[in-house]
Amino acid sequence: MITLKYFASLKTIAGKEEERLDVGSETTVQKLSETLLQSSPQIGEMIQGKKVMVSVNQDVADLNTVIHDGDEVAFLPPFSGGSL
Amino acid sequence: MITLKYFASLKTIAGKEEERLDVGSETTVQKLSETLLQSSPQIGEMIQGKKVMVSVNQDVADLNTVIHDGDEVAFLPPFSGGSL
Amino acid sequence: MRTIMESKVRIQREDFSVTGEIEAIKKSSRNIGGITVFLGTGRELSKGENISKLNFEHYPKMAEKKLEELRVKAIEDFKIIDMSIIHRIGEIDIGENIVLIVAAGEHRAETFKACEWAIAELKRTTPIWKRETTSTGEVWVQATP
Amino acid sequence: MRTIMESKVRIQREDFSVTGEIEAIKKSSRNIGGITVFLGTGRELSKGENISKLNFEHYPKMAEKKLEELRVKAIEDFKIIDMSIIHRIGEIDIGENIVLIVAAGEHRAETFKACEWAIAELKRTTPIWKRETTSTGEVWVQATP
Repeated sequence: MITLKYFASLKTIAGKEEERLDVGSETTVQKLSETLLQSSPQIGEMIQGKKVMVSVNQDVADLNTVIHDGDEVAFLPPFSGGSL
Repeated sequence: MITLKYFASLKTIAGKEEERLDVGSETTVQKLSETLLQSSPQIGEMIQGKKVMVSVNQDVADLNTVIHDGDEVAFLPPFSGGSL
Repeated sequence: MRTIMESKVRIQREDFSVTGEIEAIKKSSRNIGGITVFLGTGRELSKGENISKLNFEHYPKMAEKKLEELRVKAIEDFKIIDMSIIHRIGEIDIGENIVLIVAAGEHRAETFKACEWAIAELKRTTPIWKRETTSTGEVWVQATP
Repeated sequence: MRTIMESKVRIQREDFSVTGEIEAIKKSSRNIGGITVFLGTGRELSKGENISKLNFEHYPKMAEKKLEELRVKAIEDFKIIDMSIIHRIGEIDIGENIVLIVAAGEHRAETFKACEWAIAELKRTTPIWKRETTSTGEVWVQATP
Protein backbone atom coordinates (compact mmCIF):
# COMPACT_ATOMS: atom_id res chain seq x y z
CA MET A 1 0.00 0.00 0.00
CA ILE A 2 1.22 3.49 -0.81
CA THR A 3 -0.24 6.82 0.34
CA LEU A 4 -1.18 9.45 -2.22
CA LYS A 5 -1.46 13.08 -1.09
CA TYR A 6 -3.11 15.93 -3.00
CA PHE A 7 -2.38 19.59 -2.27
CA ALA A 8 -3.97 22.97 -2.99
CA SER A 9 -5.95 23.01 -6.26
CA LEU A 10 -5.40 19.26 -6.72
CA LYS A 11 -7.50 18.51 -3.65
CA THR A 12 -10.52 19.97 -5.44
CA ILE A 13 -9.70 18.23 -8.72
CA ALA A 14 -9.13 14.85 -7.05
CA GLY A 15 -12.00 15.40 -4.65
CA LYS A 16 -9.83 14.18 -1.78
CA GLU A 17 -6.75 15.01 0.27
CA GLU A 18 -5.31 11.57 0.61
CA GLU A 19 -5.86 7.99 -0.52
CA ARG A 20 -4.26 4.59 -0.06
CA LEU A 21 -3.48 2.45 -3.10
CA ASP A 22 -2.17 -1.08 -3.51
CA VAL A 23 0.52 -1.07 -6.22
CA GLY A 24 2.29 -4.29 -5.29
CA SER A 25 5.84 -4.24 -3.96
CA GLU A 26 7.25 -1.85 -6.60
CA THR A 27 6.04 0.49 -9.31
CA THR A 28 7.13 3.78 -10.94
CA VAL A 29 5.67 7.26 -11.18
CA GLN A 30 4.99 6.58 -14.88
CA LYS A 31 3.02 3.41 -14.09
CA LEU A 32 1.17 5.12 -11.25
CA SER A 33 0.11 7.93 -13.60
CA GLU A 34 -1.27 5.31 -16.00
CA THR A 35 -3.30 3.79 -13.18
CA LEU A 36 -4.57 7.23 -12.23
CA LEU A 37 -5.59 7.95 -15.84
CA GLN A 38 -8.40 5.44 -15.17
CA SER A 39 -9.49 6.58 -11.71
CA SER A 40 -8.69 10.32 -11.90
CA PRO A 41 -8.10 11.13 -15.59
CA GLN A 42 -7.36 14.81 -15.00
CA ILE A 43 -4.71 14.06 -12.35
CA GLY A 44 -3.13 11.36 -14.51
CA GLU A 45 -2.88 13.77 -17.46
CA MET A 46 -1.41 16.53 -15.32
CA ILE A 47 1.33 14.20 -14.09
CA GLN A 48 2.19 12.96 -17.58
CA GLY A 49 2.04 16.51 -18.95
CA LYS A 50 4.30 17.66 -16.10
CA LYS A 51 1.71 20.20 -14.97
CA VAL A 52 2.21 18.99 -11.41
CA MET A 53 5.35 17.97 -9.59
CA VAL A 54 5.47 14.56 -7.96
CA SER A 55 7.38 13.76 -4.79
CA VAL A 56 8.16 10.37 -3.33
CA ASN A 57 8.83 10.38 0.40
CA GLN A 58 9.22 14.18 0.31
CA ASP A 59 11.85 14.11 -2.45
CA VAL A 60 11.17 15.50 -5.89
CA ALA A 61 10.61 12.62 -8.33
CA ASP A 62 10.37 12.14 -12.09
CA LEU A 63 8.43 9.66 -14.23
CA ASN A 64 11.15 7.02 -13.78
CA THR A 65 11.33 7.22 -10.01
CA VAL A 66 10.63 3.86 -8.38
CA ILE A 67 7.89 3.69 -5.76
CA HIS A 68 8.05 1.01 -3.07
CA ASP A 69 5.37 -0.41 -0.82
CA GLY A 70 4.85 1.98 2.10
CA ASP A 71 6.01 5.09 0.24
CA GLU A 72 4.27 8.45 0.40
CA VAL A 73 3.62 9.98 -3.03
CA ALA A 74 2.45 13.60 -3.24
CA PHE A 75 1.12 15.64 -6.15
CA LEU A 76 2.26 19.24 -5.96
CA PRO A 77 0.85 22.04 -8.09
CA PRO A 78 3.18 24.98 -8.84
CA PHE A 79 4.25 26.61 -5.58
CA SER A 80 3.17 30.10 -4.64
CA GLY A 81 4.62 30.66 -1.20
CA GLY A 82 6.72 33.64 -0.24
CA SER A 83 3.93 36.21 -0.61
CA LEU A 84 4.87 37.77 -3.95
CA MET B 1 32.26 86.58 10.66
CA ILE B 2 31.96 82.96 9.53
CA THR B 3 31.81 79.85 11.67
CA LEU B 4 34.28 77.01 11.08
CA LYS B 5 33.41 73.53 12.32
CA TYR B 6 35.79 70.59 12.71
CA PHE B 7 34.59 67.00 12.93
CA ALA B 8 35.98 63.64 14.04
CA SER B 9 39.78 63.39 13.56
CA LEU B 10 39.97 67.05 12.50
CA LYS B 11 38.91 68.16 15.98
CA THR B 12 42.12 66.67 17.37
CA ILE B 13 44.26 68.07 14.54
CA ALA B 14 42.76 71.56 14.81
CA GLY B 15 42.65 71.39 18.59
CA LYS B 16 39.10 72.75 18.54
CA GLU B 17 35.55 71.96 17.49
CA GLU B 18 34.55 75.37 16.25
CA GLU B 19 35.94 78.82 15.65
CA ARG B 20 34.74 82.18 14.37
CA LEU B 21 36.72 83.99 11.71
CA ASP B 22 36.41 87.42 10.09
CA VAL B 23 36.83 87.03 6.31
CA GLY B 24 35.15 90.25 5.21
CA SER B 25 31.91 90.17 3.27
CA GLU B 26 32.98 87.50 0.78
CA THR B 27 35.73 84.95 0.24
CA THR B 28 36.18 81.49 -1.33
CA VAL B 29 37.11 78.07 0.01
CA GLN B 30 40.45 78.43 -1.82
CA LYS B 31 41.24 81.75 -0.08
CA LEU B 32 40.06 80.38 3.26
CA SER B 33 42.43 77.41 2.90
CA GLU B 34 45.30 79.85 2.27
CA THR B 35 44.42 81.73 5.44
CA LEU B 36 44.30 78.42 7.35
CA LEU B 37 47.73 77.41 5.99
CA GLN B 38 49.07 80.10 8.35
CA SER B 39 46.99 79.34 11.47
CA SER B 40 46.48 75.55 11.06
CA PRO B 41 48.95 74.40 8.37
CA GLN B 42 47.85 70.74 8.50
CA ILE B 43 44.20 71.64 8.01
CA GLY B 44 45.03 74.04 5.17
CA GLU B 45 47.05 71.36 3.39
CA MET B 46 44.33 68.74 3.83
CA ILE B 47 41.77 71.09 2.22
CA GLN B 48 44.02 71.94 -0.73
CA GLY B 49 45.03 68.28 -1.15
CA LYS B 50 41.33 67.32 -1.00
CA LYS B 51 41.93 65.00 1.95
CA VAL B 52 38.92 66.53 3.63
CA MET B 53 35.60 67.58 2.21
CA VAL B 54 34.38 71.13 2.80
CA SER B 55 30.75 72.12 3.21
CA VAL B 56 29.28 75.61 3.17
CA ASN B 57 25.93 75.91 4.95
CA GLN B 58 25.60 72.10 4.94
CA ASP B 59 26.13 71.81 1.21
CA VAL B 60 29.18 70.13 -0.27
CA ALA B 61 31.58 72.79 -1.62
CA ASP B 62 34.66 72.91 -3.79
CA LEU B 63 37.67 75.27 -3.83
CA ASN B 64 35.74 77.85 -5.92
CA THR B 65 32.68 77.98 -3.70
CA VAL B 66 31.99 81.51 -2.47
CA ILE B 67 31.66 82.04 1.29
CA HIS B 68 29.59 84.95 2.58
CA ASP B 69 29.57 86.68 5.91
CA GLY B 70 27.51 84.60 8.35
CA ASP B 71 28.08 81.28 6.58
CA GLU B 72 28.89 78.02 8.34
CA VAL B 73 31.90 76.21 6.88
CA ALA B 74 32.63 72.66 7.99
CA PHE B 75 35.64 70.40 7.43
CA LEU B 76 34.60 66.80 6.99
CA PRO B 77 37.03 63.88 7.02
CA PRO B 78 36.03 60.79 5.03
CA PHE B 79 32.74 59.43 6.37
CA SER B 80 32.52 56.09 8.10
CA GLY B 81 28.92 55.78 9.16
CA GLY B 82 26.73 52.83 8.37
CA SER B 83 28.64 50.37 10.53
CA LEU B 84 30.58 48.46 7.88
CA MET C 1 21.93 21.16 18.43
CA ARG C 2 18.83 19.82 16.72
CA THR C 3 16.46 22.16 18.53
CA ILE C 4 18.59 25.17 17.62
CA MET C 5 18.66 24.15 13.96
CA GLU C 6 14.92 23.61 13.87
CA SER C 7 14.10 26.91 15.53
CA LYS C 8 15.88 28.77 12.72
CA VAL C 9 13.52 27.26 10.14
CA ARG C 10 9.85 27.27 11.01
CA ILE C 11 6.44 27.00 9.42
CA GLN C 12 3.79 28.22 11.80
CA ARG C 13 0.30 29.66 12.06
CA GLU C 14 1.10 32.38 14.57
CA ASP C 15 2.80 35.67 13.73
CA PHE C 16 6.53 36.19 14.41
CA SER C 17 8.52 39.09 15.82
CA VAL C 18 11.11 40.53 13.42
CA THR C 19 13.03 42.06 16.33
CA GLY C 20 12.84 38.75 18.20
CA GLU C 21 14.26 36.79 15.26
CA ILE C 22 17.03 39.34 14.72
CA GLU C 23 18.04 39.22 18.39
CA ALA C 24 18.02 35.39 18.25
CA ILE C 25 20.34 35.36 15.24
CA LYS C 26 22.67 37.93 16.81
CA LYS C 27 23.46 35.31 19.46
CA SER C 28 25.17 33.21 16.76
CA SER C 29 28.28 35.40 16.72
CA ARG C 30 29.83 38.59 18.05
CA ASN C 31 31.17 39.18 14.58
CA ILE C 32 27.92 40.06 12.82
CA GLY C 33 28.21 43.47 11.15
CA GLY C 34 25.31 43.32 8.71
CA ILE C 35 21.87 41.75 8.76
CA THR C 36 19.58 41.79 5.73
CA VAL C 37 15.96 40.93 6.33
CA PHE C 38 13.22 40.24 3.82
CA LEU C 39 9.65 40.40 5.04
CA GLY C 40 6.80 39.44 2.74
CA THR C 41 3.41 40.88 3.64
CA GLY C 42 -0.13 40.48 2.36
CA ARG C 43 -0.95 43.13 -0.21
CA GLU C 44 -4.41 44.19 -1.17
CA LEU C 45 -4.04 44.29 -4.93
CA SER C 46 -3.15 41.29 -7.09
CA LYS C 47 -3.39 41.46 -10.88
CA GLY C 48 -5.87 44.29 -10.59
CA GLU C 49 -8.15 42.48 -8.17
CA ASN C 50 -8.84 43.44 -4.58
CA ILE C 51 -7.92 40.74 -2.14
CA SER C 52 -9.74 40.43 1.17
CA LYS C 53 -7.61 37.65 2.63
CA LEU C 54 -4.97 35.06 1.92
CA ASN C 55 -4.62 31.46 2.93
CA PHE C 56 -1.40 29.45 2.90
CA GLU C 57 -1.11 25.67 2.92
CA HIS C 58 2.09 23.60 3.01
CA TYR C 59 3.24 20.02 2.68
CA PRO C 60 4.43 19.28 6.21
CA LYS C 61 7.87 17.63 6.55
CA MET C 62 8.78 18.33 2.90
CA ALA C 63 8.41 22.12 3.28
CA GLU C 64 10.49 22.22 6.47
CA LYS C 65 13.11 19.97 4.85
CA LYS C 66 13.36 22.27 1.81
CA LEU C 67 13.73 25.35 4.02
CA GLU C 68 16.49 23.71 6.05
CA GLU C 69 18.34 22.67 2.86
CA LEU C 70 17.95 26.22 1.58
CA ARG C 71 19.30 27.68 4.84
CA VAL C 72 22.37 25.40 4.87
CA LYS C 73 23.12 26.16 1.20
CA ALA C 74 22.74 29.92 1.70
CA ILE C 75 25.15 29.90 4.66
CA GLU C 76 27.73 27.86 2.74
CA ASP C 77 27.43 29.44 -0.70
CA PHE C 78 27.33 33.07 0.40
CA LYS C 79 29.66 32.67 3.39
CA ILE C 80 27.27 34.27 5.79
CA ILE C 81 27.20 33.56 9.53
CA ASP C 82 23.62 32.45 9.96
CA MET C 83 20.14 32.55 8.43
CA SER C 84 16.63 32.01 9.72
CA ILE C 85 13.51 31.40 7.64
CA ILE C 86 9.95 31.51 8.89
CA HIS C 87 6.79 31.08 6.80
CA ARG C 88 3.29 31.41 8.13
CA ILE C 89 0.39 29.21 7.04
CA GLY C 90 -3.35 29.49 7.51
CA GLU C 91 -5.38 32.64 7.13
CA ILE C 92 -3.51 35.93 6.62
CA ASP C 93 -5.05 39.37 6.46
CA ILE C 94 -3.89 42.29 4.30
CA GLY C 95 -0.84 43.95 5.88
CA GLU C 96 0.05 40.92 7.96
CA ASN C 97 3.43 39.19 7.91
CA ILE C 98 3.73 36.11 5.68
CA VAL C 99 7.39 35.18 5.35
CA LEU C 100 10.63 36.27 7.00
CA ILE C 101 14.21 35.67 5.94
CA VAL C 102 17.05 36.94 8.12
CA ALA C 103 20.61 36.76 6.75
CA ALA C 104 23.44 37.72 9.10
CA GLY C 105 27.05 38.13 8.03
CA GLU C 106 30.28 39.95 8.68
CA HIS C 107 29.68 42.42 5.85
CA ARG C 108 26.58 43.59 4.13
CA ALA C 109 27.19 42.54 0.50
CA GLU C 110 26.90 38.80 1.13
CA THR C 111 23.83 39.19 3.35
CA PHE C 112 21.93 41.04 0.60
CA LYS C 113 22.86 38.35 -1.93
CA ALA C 114 21.99 35.47 0.41
CA CYS C 115 18.67 36.99 1.43
CA GLU C 116 17.56 37.73 -2.12
CA TRP C 117 18.61 34.27 -3.30
CA ALA C 118 16.81 32.60 -0.40
CA ILE C 119 13.41 34.19 -1.02
CA ALA C 120 13.59 33.40 -4.75
CA GLU C 121 14.66 29.83 -4.01
CA LEU C 122 11.94 29.44 -1.37
CA LYS C 123 9.31 30.35 -3.96
CA ARG C 124 10.83 27.92 -6.46
CA THR C 125 11.41 24.88 -4.28
CA THR C 126 9.25 24.94 -1.16
CA PRO C 127 5.83 23.25 -1.28
CA ILE C 128 3.70 26.12 -0.02
CA TRP C 129 0.57 27.29 -1.79
CA LYS C 130 -1.42 30.49 -1.63
CA ARG C 131 -5.18 30.87 -1.96
CA GLU C 132 -6.51 34.37 -2.56
CA THR C 133 -10.01 35.40 -1.59
CA THR C 134 -11.49 38.19 -3.74
CA SER C 135 -15.01 39.49 -4.28
CA THR C 136 -15.39 36.92 -7.07
CA GLY C 137 -14.39 33.94 -4.94
CA GLU C 138 -11.37 31.92 -3.91
CA VAL C 139 -8.53 30.95 -6.19
CA TRP C 140 -5.29 29.02 -5.72
CA VAL C 141 -2.45 31.07 -7.10
CA GLN C 142 -0.81 28.85 -9.69
CA ALA C 143 2.28 30.74 -10.68
CA THR C 144 3.92 33.86 -9.43
CA PRO C 145 6.62 35.59 -11.44
CA MET D 1 3.26 66.30 6.80
CA ARG D 2 6.54 67.59 8.08
CA THR D 3 6.50 65.54 11.27
CA ILE D 4 5.77 62.36 9.29
CA MET D 5 8.65 63.05 6.92
CA GLU D 6 11.04 63.74 9.76
CA SER D 7 10.10 60.66 11.71
CA LYS D 8 11.09 58.46 8.75
CA VAL D 9 14.65 59.84 8.86
CA ARG D 10 16.26 60.06 12.26
CA ILE D 11 19.63 60.36 13.93
CA GLN D 12 19.37 59.46 17.57
CA ARG D 13 21.29 58.19 20.60
CA GLU D 14 18.69 55.68 21.79
CA ASP D 15 18.13 52.26 20.23
CA PHE D 16 15.29 51.65 17.78
CA SER D 17 12.81 48.80 17.36
CA VAL D 18 13.00 47.05 13.99
CA THR D 19 9.47 45.71 14.42
CA GLY D 20 8.27 49.17 15.41
CA GLU D 21 9.79 50.79 12.31
CA ILE D 22 8.36 48.09 10.05
CA GLU D 23 4.88 48.50 11.51
CA ALA D 24 5.16 52.28 11.09
CA ILE D 25 6.07 51.95 7.40
CA LYS D 26 3.28 49.41 6.80
CA LYS D 27 0.85 52.23 7.58
CA SER D 28 1.97 54.01 4.36
CA SER D 29 -0.03 51.69 2.12
CA ARG D 30 -2.17 48.56 2.03
CA ASN D 31 -0.31 47.60 -1.11
CA ILE D 32 3.04 46.71 0.42
CA GLY D 33 4.02 43.17 -0.54
CA GLY D 34 7.74 43.21 0.21
CA ILE D 35 9.91 44.92 2.80
CA THR D 36 13.69 44.71 2.73
CA VAL D 37 15.52 45.79 5.84
CA PHE D 38 19.22 46.37 6.37
CA LEU D 39 20.48 46.47 9.94
CA GLY D 40 24.10 47.36 10.65
CA THR D 41 25.43 46.14 13.99
CA GLY D 42 28.64 46.58 15.94
CA ARG D 43 31.03 43.74 15.22
CA GLU D 44 33.90 42.74 17.44
CA LEU D 45 36.60 42.28 14.84
CA SER D 46 37.87 45.03 12.56
CA LYS D 47 40.95 44.52 10.41
CA GLY D 48 42.16 41.83 12.80
CA GLU D 49 41.75 43.98 15.91
CA ASN D 50 39.34 43.35 18.73
CA ILE D 51 36.99 46.24 19.28
CA SER D 52 35.56 46.91 22.70
CA LYS D 53 33.23 49.73 21.71
CA LEU D 54 32.24 52.12 18.95
CA ASN D 55 31.39 55.79 18.98
CA PHE D 56 29.51 57.63 16.27
CA GLU D 57 29.49 61.37 15.69
CA HIS D 58 27.50 63.30 13.08
CA TYR D 59 27.22 66.79 11.63
CA PRO D 60 23.76 67.81 12.81
CA LYS D 61 21.44 69.33 10.19
CA MET D 62 23.68 68.24 7.28
CA ALA D 63 23.43 64.54 8.15
CA GLU D 64 19.64 64.64 8.51
CA LYS D 65 19.38 66.60 5.26
CA LYS D 66 21.50 64.04 3.39
CA LEU D 67 19.40 61.17 4.75
CA GLU D 68 16.18 62.85 3.70
CA GLU D 69 17.58 63.52 0.18
CA LEU D 70 18.64 59.90 0.02
CA ARG D 71 15.20 58.68 1.11
CA VAL D 72 13.37 60.81 -1.48
CA LYS D 73 15.73 59.71 -4.25
CA ALA D 74 15.40 56.02 -3.31
CA ILE D 75 11.60 56.20 -3.37
CA GLU D 76 11.60 57.94 -6.76
CA ASP D 77 14.39 56.06 -8.51
CA PHE D 78 13.44 52.56 -7.42
CA LYS D 79 9.67 53.14 -7.44
CA ILE D 80 9.19 51.87 -3.93
CA ILE D 81 6.35 52.92 -1.64
CA ASP D 82 8.30 54.21 1.33
CA MET D 83 11.66 54.13 3.12
CA SER D 84 12.84 54.93 6.60
CA ILE D 85 16.44 55.49 7.69
CA ILE D 86 17.67 55.66 11.28
CA HIS D 87 21.28 56.03 12.40
CA ARG D 88 22.41 55.96 15.99
CA ILE D 89 25.16 58.17 17.39
CA GLY D 90 27.13 58.11 20.63
CA GLU D 91 28.54 55.02 22.27
CA ILE D 92 27.60 51.64 20.79
CA ASP D 93 28.54 48.25 22.22
CA ILE D 94 29.36 45.11 20.24
CA GLY D 95 26.19 43.47 18.97
CA GLU D 96 24.14 46.64 19.28
CA ASN D 97 22.14 48.21 16.45
CA ILE D 98 23.85 51.06 14.56
CA VAL D 99 21.86 51.79 11.43
CA LEU D 100 18.53 50.71 9.99
CA ILE D 101 17.14 51.06 6.49
CA VAL D 102 13.61 49.86 5.74
CA ALA D 103 12.48 49.77 2.10
CA ALA D 104 8.84 48.91 1.42
CA GLY D 105 7.41 48.24 -2.04
CA GLU D 106 4.81 46.35 -3.99
CA HIS D 107 7.28 43.65 -5.03
CA ARG D 108 10.52 42.47 -3.58
CA ALA D 109 13.02 43.16 -6.38
CA GLU D 110 12.88 46.95 -6.11
CA THR D 111 13.04 46.89 -2.31
CA PHE D 112 16.28 44.88 -2.34
CA LYS D 113 17.80 47.29 -4.87
CA ALA D 114 16.64 50.40 -3.02
CA CYS D 115 17.84 49.15 0.35
CA GLU D 116 21.29 48.13 -0.91
CA TRP D 117 21.70 51.41 -2.78
CA ALA D 118 20.62 53.42 0.27
CA ILE D 119 23.14 51.91 2.68
CA ALA D 120 25.99 52.35 0.17
CA GLU D 121 24.90 55.94 -0.52
CA LEU D 122 24.56 56.67 3.18
CA LYS D 123 28.17 55.66 3.73
CA ARG D 124 29.29 57.76 0.79
CA THR D 125 27.37 60.97 1.40
CA THR D 126 26.27 61.28 5.02
CA PRO D 127 28.55 63.09 7.45
CA ILE D 128 28.75 60.47 10.17
CA TRP D 129 32.04 59.26 11.63
CA LYS D 130 33.01 56.18 13.60
CA ARG D 131 35.61 55.94 16.34
CA GLU D 132 36.74 52.46 17.33
CA THR D 133 38.12 51.69 20.77
CA THR D 134 40.57 48.79 20.83
CA SER D 135 43.14 47.58 23.37
CA THR D 136 45.67 49.90 21.71
CA GLY D 137 43.51 53.03 21.98
CA GLU D 138 40.94 54.99 20.07
CA VAL D 139 40.97 55.62 16.36
CA TRP D 140 38.68 57.44 13.94
CA VAL D 141 37.90 55.14 11.07
CA GLN D 142 38.99 57.04 7.98
CA ALA D 143 37.75 54.95 5.15
CA THR D 144 35.59 51.89 4.93
CA PRO D 145 35.36 49.85 1.77
